[in-house]
Formats: sequence, C-alpha cells, structure tokens
Amino acid sequence: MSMLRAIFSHPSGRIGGTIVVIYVVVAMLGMFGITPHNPLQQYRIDRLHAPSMVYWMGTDLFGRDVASRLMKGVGQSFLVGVSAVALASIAGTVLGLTAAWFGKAWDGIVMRVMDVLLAFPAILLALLIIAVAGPGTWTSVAAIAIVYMPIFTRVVRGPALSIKSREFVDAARTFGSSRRYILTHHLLLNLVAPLTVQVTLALAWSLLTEAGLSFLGLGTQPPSSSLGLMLADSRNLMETAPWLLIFPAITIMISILGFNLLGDALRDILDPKTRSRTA
Amino acid sequence: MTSLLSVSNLRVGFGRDPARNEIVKGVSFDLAAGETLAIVGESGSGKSVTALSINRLVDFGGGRIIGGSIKLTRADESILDITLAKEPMLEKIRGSEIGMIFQEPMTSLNPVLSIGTQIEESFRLHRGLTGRQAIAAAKDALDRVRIPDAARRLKYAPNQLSGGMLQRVMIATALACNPRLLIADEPTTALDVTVQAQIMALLGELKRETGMAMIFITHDIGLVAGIADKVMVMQAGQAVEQGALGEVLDRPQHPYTQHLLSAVPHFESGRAARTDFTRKEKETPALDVEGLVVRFKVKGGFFSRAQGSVHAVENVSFKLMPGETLAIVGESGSGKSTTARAILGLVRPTRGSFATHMGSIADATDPSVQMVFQNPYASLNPRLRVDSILAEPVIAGGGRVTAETREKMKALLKRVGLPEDSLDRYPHQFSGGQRQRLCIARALMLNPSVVVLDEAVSALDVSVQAKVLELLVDLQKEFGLAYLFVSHDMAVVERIAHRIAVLYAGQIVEIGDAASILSNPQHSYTKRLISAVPSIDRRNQRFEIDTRQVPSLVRPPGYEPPEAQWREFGPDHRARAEA
Amino acid sequence: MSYLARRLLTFPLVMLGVSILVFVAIRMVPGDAITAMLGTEAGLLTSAQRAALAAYFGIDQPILVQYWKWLLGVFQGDLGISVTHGKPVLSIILERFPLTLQLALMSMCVALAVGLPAGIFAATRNEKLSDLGVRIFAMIGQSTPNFVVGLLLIYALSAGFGVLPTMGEFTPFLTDPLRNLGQMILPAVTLGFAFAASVTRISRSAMLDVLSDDYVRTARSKGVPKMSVIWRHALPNALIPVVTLSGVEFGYLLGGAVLVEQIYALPGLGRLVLEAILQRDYALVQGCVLFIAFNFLVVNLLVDLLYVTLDPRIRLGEGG
Amino acid sequence: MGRHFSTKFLSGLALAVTLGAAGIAVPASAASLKMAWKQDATGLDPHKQTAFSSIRLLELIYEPLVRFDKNLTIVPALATSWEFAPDAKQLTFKLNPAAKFQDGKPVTAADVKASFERILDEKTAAAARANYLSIASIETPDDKTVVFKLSQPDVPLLAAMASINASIVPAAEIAAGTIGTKALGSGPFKLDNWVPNSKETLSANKDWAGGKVGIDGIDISVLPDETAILAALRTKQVDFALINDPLVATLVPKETSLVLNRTPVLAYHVLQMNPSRKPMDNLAVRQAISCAIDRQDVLDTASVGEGRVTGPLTMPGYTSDTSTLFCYKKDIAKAKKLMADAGFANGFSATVIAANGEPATAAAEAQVIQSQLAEIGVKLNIKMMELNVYVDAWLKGDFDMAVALNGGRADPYPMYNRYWTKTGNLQKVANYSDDTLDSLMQKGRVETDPAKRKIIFADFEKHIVEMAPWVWLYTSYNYTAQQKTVSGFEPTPEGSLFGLTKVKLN
Repeated sequence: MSMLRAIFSHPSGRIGGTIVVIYVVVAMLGMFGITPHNPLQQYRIDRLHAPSMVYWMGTDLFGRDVASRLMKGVGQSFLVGVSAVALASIAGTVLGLTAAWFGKAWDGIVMRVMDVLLAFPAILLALLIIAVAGPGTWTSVAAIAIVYMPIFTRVVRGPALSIKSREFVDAARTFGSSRRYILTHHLLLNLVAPLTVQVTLALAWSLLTEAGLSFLGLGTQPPSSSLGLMLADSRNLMETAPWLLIFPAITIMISILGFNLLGDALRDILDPKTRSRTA
Repeated sequence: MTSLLSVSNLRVGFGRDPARNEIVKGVSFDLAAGETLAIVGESGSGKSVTALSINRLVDFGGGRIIGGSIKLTRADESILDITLAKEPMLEKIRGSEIGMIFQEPMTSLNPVLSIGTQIEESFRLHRGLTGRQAIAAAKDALDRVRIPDAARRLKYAPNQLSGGMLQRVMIATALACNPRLLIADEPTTALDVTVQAQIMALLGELKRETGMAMIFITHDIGLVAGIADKVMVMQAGQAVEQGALGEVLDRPQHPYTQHLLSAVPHFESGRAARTDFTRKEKETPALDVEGLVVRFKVKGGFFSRAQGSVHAVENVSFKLMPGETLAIVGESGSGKSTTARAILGLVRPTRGSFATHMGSIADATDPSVQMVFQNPYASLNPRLRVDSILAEPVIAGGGRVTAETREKMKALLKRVGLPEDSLDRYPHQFSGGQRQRLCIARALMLNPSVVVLDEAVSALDVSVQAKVLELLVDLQKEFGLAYLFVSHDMAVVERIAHRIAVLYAGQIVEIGDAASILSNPQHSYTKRLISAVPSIDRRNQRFEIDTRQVPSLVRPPGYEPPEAQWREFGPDHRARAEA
Repeated sequence: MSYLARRLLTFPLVMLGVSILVFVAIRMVPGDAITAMLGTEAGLLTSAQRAALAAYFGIDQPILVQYWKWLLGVFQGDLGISVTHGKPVLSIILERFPLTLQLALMSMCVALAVGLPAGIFAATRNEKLSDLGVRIFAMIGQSTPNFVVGLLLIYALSAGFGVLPTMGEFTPFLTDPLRNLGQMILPAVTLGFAFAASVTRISRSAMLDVLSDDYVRTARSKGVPKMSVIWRHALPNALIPVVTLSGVEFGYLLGGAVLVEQIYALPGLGRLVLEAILQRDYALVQGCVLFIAFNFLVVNLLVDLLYVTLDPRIRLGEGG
Repeated sequence: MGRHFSTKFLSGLALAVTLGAAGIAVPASAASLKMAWKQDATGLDPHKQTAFSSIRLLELIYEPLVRFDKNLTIVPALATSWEFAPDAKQLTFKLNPAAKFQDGKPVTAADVKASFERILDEKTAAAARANYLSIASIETPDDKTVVFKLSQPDVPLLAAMASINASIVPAAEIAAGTIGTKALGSGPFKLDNWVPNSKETLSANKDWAGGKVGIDGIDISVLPDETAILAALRTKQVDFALINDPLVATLVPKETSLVLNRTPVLAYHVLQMNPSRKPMDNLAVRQAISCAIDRQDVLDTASVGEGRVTGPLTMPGYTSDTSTLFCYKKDIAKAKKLMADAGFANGFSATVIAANGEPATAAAEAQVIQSQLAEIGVKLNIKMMELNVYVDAWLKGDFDMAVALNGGRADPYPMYNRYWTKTGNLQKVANYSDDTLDSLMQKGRVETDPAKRKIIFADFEKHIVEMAPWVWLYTSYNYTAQQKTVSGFEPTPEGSLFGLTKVKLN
C-alpha cells in the first residue's frame, strides 16, 4: 500500500502508473475477449472503413474492427511480455545469484555464456531462435527471455556480489547460517528492489521487442492480432487507411512509455542512492 | 581586533519549503581576524550547514538562507553581507577570501585531474597566474604543507596519495590564495589518529604563519582543546553555548555541554581504565589464539602469478579470560579487523589455532563466539523484521523458533534497552544506537562466552557511544562475557578494556594491562599513538610534524619474519624489542 | 592492467562460444541451402542430384567435421566461401561494412551532439520546467521502437514538407559524398533518436550524481565559476557512464540495424545476415555473426581503454 | 508455388512512402536503364537456378533454343527453325548462323549438345532435368544442326525447351567448370558486375544476333521493400521496376509520371488439400470445402480485386468458362450437406500452412479462407512459416492444407504432369491421382493436334475440379512500373524481362 502511495506521489510514477493500470485493464479485456466487436469477425462489406461510431478506430483490409484487434493485440503483447520477463527474470536471477555466491569456475562459466549471448545483437539472436523453433507466441516468449536473460543475470550478480560482502551476510556466516538461508533471506530479499525496477524496464523492452518481432512476421501469427503485426499489415495501406498505422503506433509508444516511466519512478523510490540525495 | 566575520541570527532551511524544514535556527557569532572558532556538535546539530552557509555552498546542497545576516569584512575594509550576495560575487570571495577543507579528502579531490592542476586552478582564478608561474606557485603551496618531493607529486592523480597526504593537498589548495578565513569541516574525522595529529599540527602552524582566522567544525570536543580560541556548542540547530575555550571547557553552563564533557569518553591516559577484573592465569581461557597468521596472495602480471603476499596478520597470540575485555588497537591496515574476522571464520587463516572452552575451532563456526560489527546500518538486513533477525542464529544452529525463543528475544531486547514492540519492526525504524543494541542482542541469542566487538561503537555519535559502552560493561558483568574489543579509538578503549594489545603492521607490538600501557607506553609506536590522541587536557599543545608512512605489508613469496623478541615491563605488560 | 588482461583472455573464449552457438543454431533451422536455392522445384531432384548439391554446398559431412574445417579456416583468416555470392565471406562482409560503420558513426554523432548537451542542460536545470521538457522528450525517444520512428519520420517529412529520402542505389561516401549523405542522414537520425534519448537520460543522471560529489563542492569552494565547474570538473567524471552506454550502443550498431536498413533500403550488415539466414548460406551467416561479435567485443575493449584515459583510478589500479 | 518463391520474408519491414522529391537527385549514365527489384538473383548457373528472381536476370544474359512471345507462341531464339518427326520421336533444330557468345565465339551444335548433356547429368543437379528425360541421344550432323532422338513421343518437350533452364552455354565453359561463377551467354546483355542482394550492372551486347538493343545497359538495384521501390520511382531514382504486391501496384497509377504495366500470369493461387490425410481423404469433405469458398471474395479481399478467378488451366488457349466448373459459385447449403454426408456435420479442425510474404497475399488469403470455412464448421488454424521452412514441409507433403502460389507453364502437360500422374515427381506433394487423370495426361502428352489437346485438357480440368484435391482460386497480375520516359516494354505472361531489349529512354 505504501508502495502504491509512493508511486502515485512521484510525478513520473503517477503518469506511468496510470498508463500501466489502463494498459493492464485493456490487456485483460482483450485477453478475455471483452471487446466492442469480435476481433476475428470479418465484416467484409465494411473493408477499410474509416473510424466511425461503429468502428472506433476503423476497420482493416478484412473488415475487422481495429479497436477490438488493438485490445486483443495489447492483451497478446502483454501476455508475451509478462511471460518472457517472468522467464528471463527467474533464470537470470538464479544464474546471477549462484554466479555471485559460488564465484570461481561457475561464475566464469555463467558470465562467459552471458558474454556470448550479449555479443550477439539482440534482434539477430531472437531471429535465430525463432528461425530454429518456428514463429509463434511461445517461441517469441522464449526468444525474448533468452535475449534478456543476460541482462538480468548481470543486474543480479553485481548487487549480489556487493550484498555478499555486506556485514549482515558476514554476521549470518558467523552464526553458521545455511547457504540456502543466506541466499534466500539475505541476498534475494535485498535484490527485490533492483529486480522490481529491472522487471518494469524489461517489460517495456519486451513490449518493444515483441512489436519488432511481430512486425517481422516472427511473433504472433495471423489471424491473432498483435501490435507489431498490425503495424506490418498497415505498411502498404498507410496511404489509403492511415488509421491502420496511427493507432497501433501510438499504442506501442504510450504503453512502452508507461512502463519506462514507472520503472524510473520505482528506481527513484527504491534506490537509496537517489533517495539520499535529497537528505 | 576588528571583526572579520559577523553572523547574526542565521536561519537555514532545506527542501521545497525551507521555512518548514529549518536546520539552522538562528545562530549568531563573531570572529576576529586570526581567531579560531570551534563549532562542536553531533550529527544533525547543524554545525556543517552553518559552516557551508558562510561561503554559501549550502545553496548547492539544496539549502536556502531564510533569515539573518553574514557580514564579511573584506580585504579592502568593505563589508559584504554574504546572505545577499549574488553568485558572481560569491565566486570571487570563495577561494580568495574564504577557503574551505572538508571531511573526506579521498572524495574531495577531483579523481580525473592531477593534484597540480587542482592547486594551480586557484592561482589561475584569483591571481591570474598562468603557465609556469602557476606551476611554480602550486609547488610552493605543496611545500608549504610539508609534502616532500612536491615537484613530482604535482603530476600525481589523487588516488596515488594516502588520505593524510590528500588532506594536506586540500589544505594547500584552500590556502593557495591566502584566504583570511579558513573553514575546516571535520577535516580529520576520516583519518587515523596519528595522521589526525599531523594535520592538526599543520593547521596550527599554518595559522600562526599566515595569521588567518579559522572556523573548525568537529564532533570531538577533545580535538578542540588543541586548536581553538573560542568554542561554540551546537545542538539541534541552535548554539547552546559559546565562549572562550577555557570558559567552555572548564565551566560549562549548558547541560548539553556538561553532558558532552562528562558523559562522553575522553582520553585520560589510563586513569579511567577499568579495575573490575583480576586475571587468573591458571583459568581456562575463553578464547586462546595461538600463532595466528593471515596472508593474502597478491596476484599480478598477465598470467596472474602470485607475486608475493600481504602479511595482514603476523603471528598473533593471546589468551582471553572469561569476563575479561581485551582491546586490540591499531590504525587502519594494522590487521586488527582481519584478526577478528579470522577468529570468526570469515577469513581463512594461513596458520595458527584458536581454542575456546568448547575445544579448538576448526572450520565450523562455534556458537560460543559471536561478533558485533562496526556499522549498525550495514550489519542488519534491512528487509528482515527484528524477530527474523533475532531468530537467525537459532535457525542457523539447527533450532526451531518456539514460544520460548520469542520469550528469550523479548527478554534480551528489554535487557539491551529496546522497547517491547521492537520485534515487529524493521531495522530502519531504529536509530544507530538502537540498531547496535539490536546487534548486541542478536549476538547474545546463542549464549556465547566470547563476543568480538569490531569497532562496535565507532559509527555512533559520541553521546550514544557512552551509553552503549555502559550497556556492554553491564552485560559483561551479568553474563560473564569475554570481549575482544577491536578499536582505533583510545578514549573508548580506555573505558572498556582490561587489557590492550597494540597492533602495528600485522604484529602485536605491545600487550598487557590497560592502565599500564595507556599510562606508560613502551614501544615507540604505542608512544606515538598515545601521544597523538587528542585530549581536553592538552590545550594548545604542539605536535611534531612527521611524514613517515606505515611500511608496506607486501612481502615476496616465502618470506618469513624474524622471531619476535619481547621485553617485560611489569607483571602484565610486555613490548616487542625494537632494532 | 589485470582487468584489461582478463578481458583480453576471455576474448577468444567468447568468440569460440559465439562460433559454436551460431554454427549449431543455423544448422538447426529447418530447410537448407538446396531448398533455399530451388524452392519447391527441389522436389524434382533425384537423390543423386541432391547428394551432388549437398557436396557442392559442403553440407554433406558430419557437423563436427564441418565445424572443425571451418574453425581451421578461421584461424587462417579464411571465413569460407559464400555459396550464394560465390565469393569469400570476408570480402562480402568488407563490402557491406563501410556502410554499417558510417551509419553507426553518424548515429552516434547525432546521439552525442543532441543527447550530451541536452542531458547536461537538464541536469543544471534540475526539477525546473525545461528539465522536465527534456526528460519527457528523452523518455518518449526511449520508448519508441526505431521502426516506428523511421515510419513516422518519413511520413511526417513527406506529408509536411514534401521531402523524401533518397532511396535509389546506394552510393558510397567516397564516390559522391553529397548524395551519400542525402541517403544516410535520415537513417542516421532514425537510429540516433532512441540513442540520443538514452544519452540524454544517462548524461543527465550522471551529471546530477557528479554535481553532488564532494570534489565539485571543493571546486566551488575555490571559487570556480559555474560553467567551469560543469565542463571542467563535472563533465569528465560524468562522461564515464556515457562512454559505457555509447560504446555498447555503438557496438550493437556495428552489427547492423536490420529494421532501419530495411526501411531505408540500405545494403548494410544487418540485411546481409538476414538474407544469409534466409538463404541458408551457412558460411556467410557464421562469418557475419563472428565478425559482428568480434566488433562488439573490440568496441567494448576500446571503451575500457577509453576509461583508462578518462579515469586515472582505473589506469593506476584502485587504491594504487 | 513453382518459381514464384523468393525471400519475401523480409517484406515485413516496410512503409508506405508518399510523394515528394529526392533529397539530392543525380542523373546516372545517359542511356542506361535504372531498374529496381525486390528479390535478387540467387545464382548465375542457368541450368540450376529455378528462382523467379534468378531467371529474370539470367534471361537477359543467356538464350535457350526457342522462347515464348507475349502470346505464348514459340518463336525462334538461338534456333531459327525446328521440326518434329511425324512420330514425335525426333526433334531437329537449325541454329542461327549469326549467333555468338559474348566472348565472340560462335554458338555451335556442339555447344547445344554439351549444354543438354550437362542438364541431363545427375551430378549437375539441374531441377529441370525431369522435363527432358525423354531425350535419348543428341546428334550434331553439322555445326548448325542439332537432332534430339527421343525415347518416346513427347510433344511438350519443345515448350519445355523454351526455358532459361535449357539455356545454351559454351562447351568450353562447361569443360572449364566455370558455369555459375562466370556469366557468359549469347543474350542481349552482358553482366559486368554483380553484388548479390545489392546491385547488378549490365551492358548491351553489341554483337547480339537478335538485333540492336535500345539502351546502353541496365543498372539494377535491389531494394528490399516494395514501398521503397515505389518511393524510388516517385523520386525518379529508378526508371523501371518489378512489383509483386498488388497493394503497392495499385498505388503506381496515382502518380502521373508513372505507368503501370499489368499482365495476367500463368501462376495460380491455390488452396492445396492433402488427400492422404483425414478427413481430406473424403471426397465429400473436399468438395464441401470447394463449395464453401467464395473465390471472388478471396480475390477481392486478399488482392484488392487484382486478378481473375481461374480453374486449373491458366494459359491462353486452354482457359475455360469457370462457371461451368464444379461449385465455382459459393454454395453453403450444398457444402453443409456434403459435410453432413461425409459425417462431419459438426465440422473438424485442420491446419493450413502459408509462407510468410510468399506470395505477398498468402497471409490474407489464409485468413479469408479461414473465415469462409468457419461457416461450415471447419476450424482452420493458420501456421505462417518462413519460406524455406514452408518449402521443406511442402516438399514432404507435411501439411493438412497449404496456401500456395504455383507456377504455370504455357502447356498444361509440363505444368501438371509432376502433380497429377502416378509417376509425377511431386505426386507426394499432391497425394492424389486417379486413372482418369493419369490417362488424360498420357493422351495429352502424345497428341500433336492442338484442337484435340484442348479437349483432352478440358476434360482433365473438369475432372480434377470435381475431385477437388486442390481448390484453385485465382490468377493475379505481373506488374512492372516505369517512368513515362521509358517506352517500348512488352510484358509476357511468364513475367519475362526479355522485352527490355526493345525499350528506349526518351
């Protein structure tokens, strides 16, 4: 509760939080199919209909309602984003934590593997993964997760190393606390703050990547909708039906903006360094 | 004497609404040319903010002067109210008329600029010197603060010099343009006690040479005695007492001043040492350390070959009896903390053995030895509630948290003087002193016989220190605890130690009865150390300037130090023979 | 020194990892060079024909043998022959690389020229309206995928000003600098947009951090004027995170910018890899990825070297 | 899907770009045609390359013995005349005495023999070899005469030779093993420079036996996105361009300085079913699907009406009135009844595969079909695939249904024999054959009388539509766009760029 209050009293937290809340609501509506029209229904008589009272954001080439597809697409992007970030953060946390704790060879192996992954340009790595597994929702989840995993690993390992040398960990060792207890209660618990920030930022990033992959035709497959796919479909129709470009583009921008703003606010709130600056 | 600086009813606030958040609440004082004013207070008293207001640096930290005046008499006899001055005017004043030095020499110099550049800058700005002239002036400035080999050191980056050296560089920079006022904001707090003495001596000499006035800010009233003409005591944003040095120290009027002078530990050369324990050599020691050696390999070069070792702890042996306090004293790098950490198994000893009454300690941790760390803010996991914190040693020992355990927690909390509802709170809801009490309670959860206290009161405000020390003494008596008290602070050590071991460069150079060592030190290092401790009794005492550095502890692989020769100076007092 | 040495030592290790990963991954992708070349007509091949083609493409041997042969070649500076181009992989990459390098350099120039002053300006106006403006702009910049930026940029320019990017055959800079810049400026701005936003944000926060550092206070206590405090004392220290960010971004840009190259029809490295993947030109994919990873690591090493010149603490070892 | 495959996977990336002038426009060499296409050639060996994009390039450099004109009549190329023996077991060509390779050496009968022997050699791995298997031996009575002896009557062989895959290459180059690394043909243009996926430079062949070329050369740039090509046309960076996507093509005429050439093509869009899988093995189910699909609606939605609903025979002279074909008018009632008869009154689910961007309309077609089939309870899952992956699955026959664009031929026999005869190479893709189809194909192969052939293949068409292994949808157009300053281009239903030889720049 106090966290929520803190977010909403932070200027960018207020804006970001609001966007994210709206985004999540829209995503949920889209996911559960509560949309003005059936997003798959092709009203072929009303093909490429401009925005109107019936079709708030117009219709596409097949006469499908853009607003409904947008909602469904937001739901889809959200699903992919959340799943990918969940995977990446769990895997990254486990790897980063164990690398920091055990050090030596294990640290070397983990970090070298992460170096290898990082040396691949993100989009190429995702592309290769998708080429191997075939495009689709869950493949893009896996691809985004693998691409983002090294970042989580690094984000966790750095602070974990510094927490490892903090005095309360030394204290725990002097009591003979078990490794598991120290890892979970001392390290992990104190990583919650940086992880929260990173998760928010990773969500923004994965929405961005999901859009890019779908735009390339590698993400969500038709007839399901996703924002990137809608943008890709709009490419040759932009002159005749600009609403096909503009609404998804703005939606992508605003939703990523929302998560970025929220992430910034969380960093301000949770990071003692910036907090102490005013003290 | 004409007044150089006249501050009246100064009020400074912070934040969006400075009037609501006042840190300095109406402070007034006068300073004559060549005079030294010491401002004494604990953290949060507003002493630093007051100092920063004088050259208006407080503006950059988010502060705002909301009332009063600061009148500076300039070199041309004109009077300037600094509270009203505009930034370009202030830039002219700073450095040329008011110099300033700060607490942390390590961070107060720009890491990416050579120290020469940083000193020259003052000459360029205020004297208009350029090129070779500026370099020459910078060299002179370094000479003036007694830095040997000044010409070469001008090219050094700050991280190549020790803290004491850096503080000298800071002083050289601040005094470059012969300001008529020097503000020194806790300039020695971050330094070792012998280095502190050097800096104090240097400041004293420079003051005499240049005739500048000085405002000296400190939390340590003991330090004031050596340098100040006048003293102002601050508490919670107000000046509670001010007057001439002797007046304030000898006849304090305000209760807070009296408290600072009486309750706070001051070094009394062994007269205040404890006498409540008699050592019986026959008894089984609570902790027996024999031949402890800790070395860290130094790796370097392209293939990370071992190039030698840091001999951090070299052949340290002592016996700690039940109910006794052994203080390990030394300066940074002396190996005192490493010794403590090795005993707790946090550092792997290269050689040596420990034994408690439970038998020798191998690798496994022994619940009969517990530790309290220096920094109460870092040694409690901020994300755990107090009950979890106290339960941890129990869980670690394989125990279960039962109703009985909770009762014990409550009892211990009460015993260390914390409120009953503490169990449900988080560490950040406690003050520093309270946290250290929590750490003590945690250490006592397993009924240890030995508690290692690593600088356990160093991070606390002076008046809190005294209370925690009292608590420690009481607990020792109540539970028959043996303390291994690691500290650099001789005043604190005097209050708690029965015996003292002086560590220098990883070796014990002198060990024995506390009163004997403090009153009659034998080893040259111990002598130097003790003479450097500031004391209210040593008013305006002069220190010799000495630029010796601690010897390097890095030795080539396979190096073994020669066997120590000991000389006895009494029933329980011996010192290492010197070459 | 030992830090750099360690980086140098892990360099070949990481390269080896990259090579294995790409070698295995590209072969796990369904379809091969034969179907890529012939499409559905491949169904007309007899098995003897298929075997002949497999031998021609060098995909008839066990994967380990293929890898070993390729690796031996790499050590001799031979990345293999591209079956689609019929030329050594290295020479193909080097044909495409100048464009990618130029694009990366131009984007970085755009990003630094805009981002650094904006970030510093915002930091000195902390919490004021102009600071807020810069921050919002930077936030939006960071939140917009570059293909959306490219899209909107072209749309806005053509609708608003009737200007279009030059999208004909690509002209190298040395052939015709003016025409080349005409082709490159919009892609560079597109890529530089998000980059500039990141630079703005990081330089602002670094500057804020540094401005509250002790040595800045020291400088002020000496009477150093405001501008000099910012440029001479604060900036060199604030540059370190900016250098890190720019280095990493630049390293990635050297890997080609697939989407932007596509949008502006530029034959850069990004498109080369994508095409190679699609045509199952194994040698070319491997060569490109290895080359890109190599550049990325080299850029990172250079960034480390740059640190060393920027910050004597690293040069001399902490606490030296 | 035939030759129309290419790496259009890239086409996900694109934007429409509106009018306006180029930043800096520079005139290129005076009389060279600046051309753009999206797909570049994938190789230079005329016998091996089957990709549409490769053939477009190679037919400017190499020549076969004969070629098709715009009416798909066979006209001379390297050969000036030819004749079948009456039993259709021997085919004789007379070569053009003026014909020379681009290195100045004359084209001889020995070159022809060597070229065909190379195609027939399994080691060459020429995909088109299957079309020439009836050649038993090749005789060269003199330098300018070639005689093909056939193992069986094979009338469609002549049409099969009108292909760039039957190009005549120098015997010396075959011996040297440089075919595919060096482009040395007898065609109207010489390849001066090729940077794959980036650009080609061609210059006119002064010695070309076919006549004088109207331009000095062609500079081709590969622009990976058709909207970028459109932008280049609009800014006059490009004189002439190939366009695949009807959505882009329809934007061309809006620009007053541009001309769009639109030619109906032989390739057909089709929904392939896999009759080896349940329930598509059931004739009634296949027929129901055929009846449930509104072909015109697919065309209108997926291809903005750019095209024509077609039966299996797409070539001029063989096409029939589609209204006579089985269920070419959508009939949901009939479809539902058929479904009920087959025992699928409640429908079923199946997966349809489609290649990403190949053709550009594939995803749209799949989606419209999905929505149409939903009306009879068939739940279709769409699986979009990268082209290579799709080809892999397609060749293995590993799909329930597939949306495809298959290449056409000027003659029905080579176009369909691979699918619908029991020995066809792609029978495992089609997975359907019956005696009627088999015998009709055999009859068509040996029949030399065009009128009789037409009747044979009309029967074939009627039968296969009724058996409905596939649902033929429509044929689209081939588009080229050009500046008004370009004149004289003659498109063909094959999409050939050979017409560029007659082009002039004003």
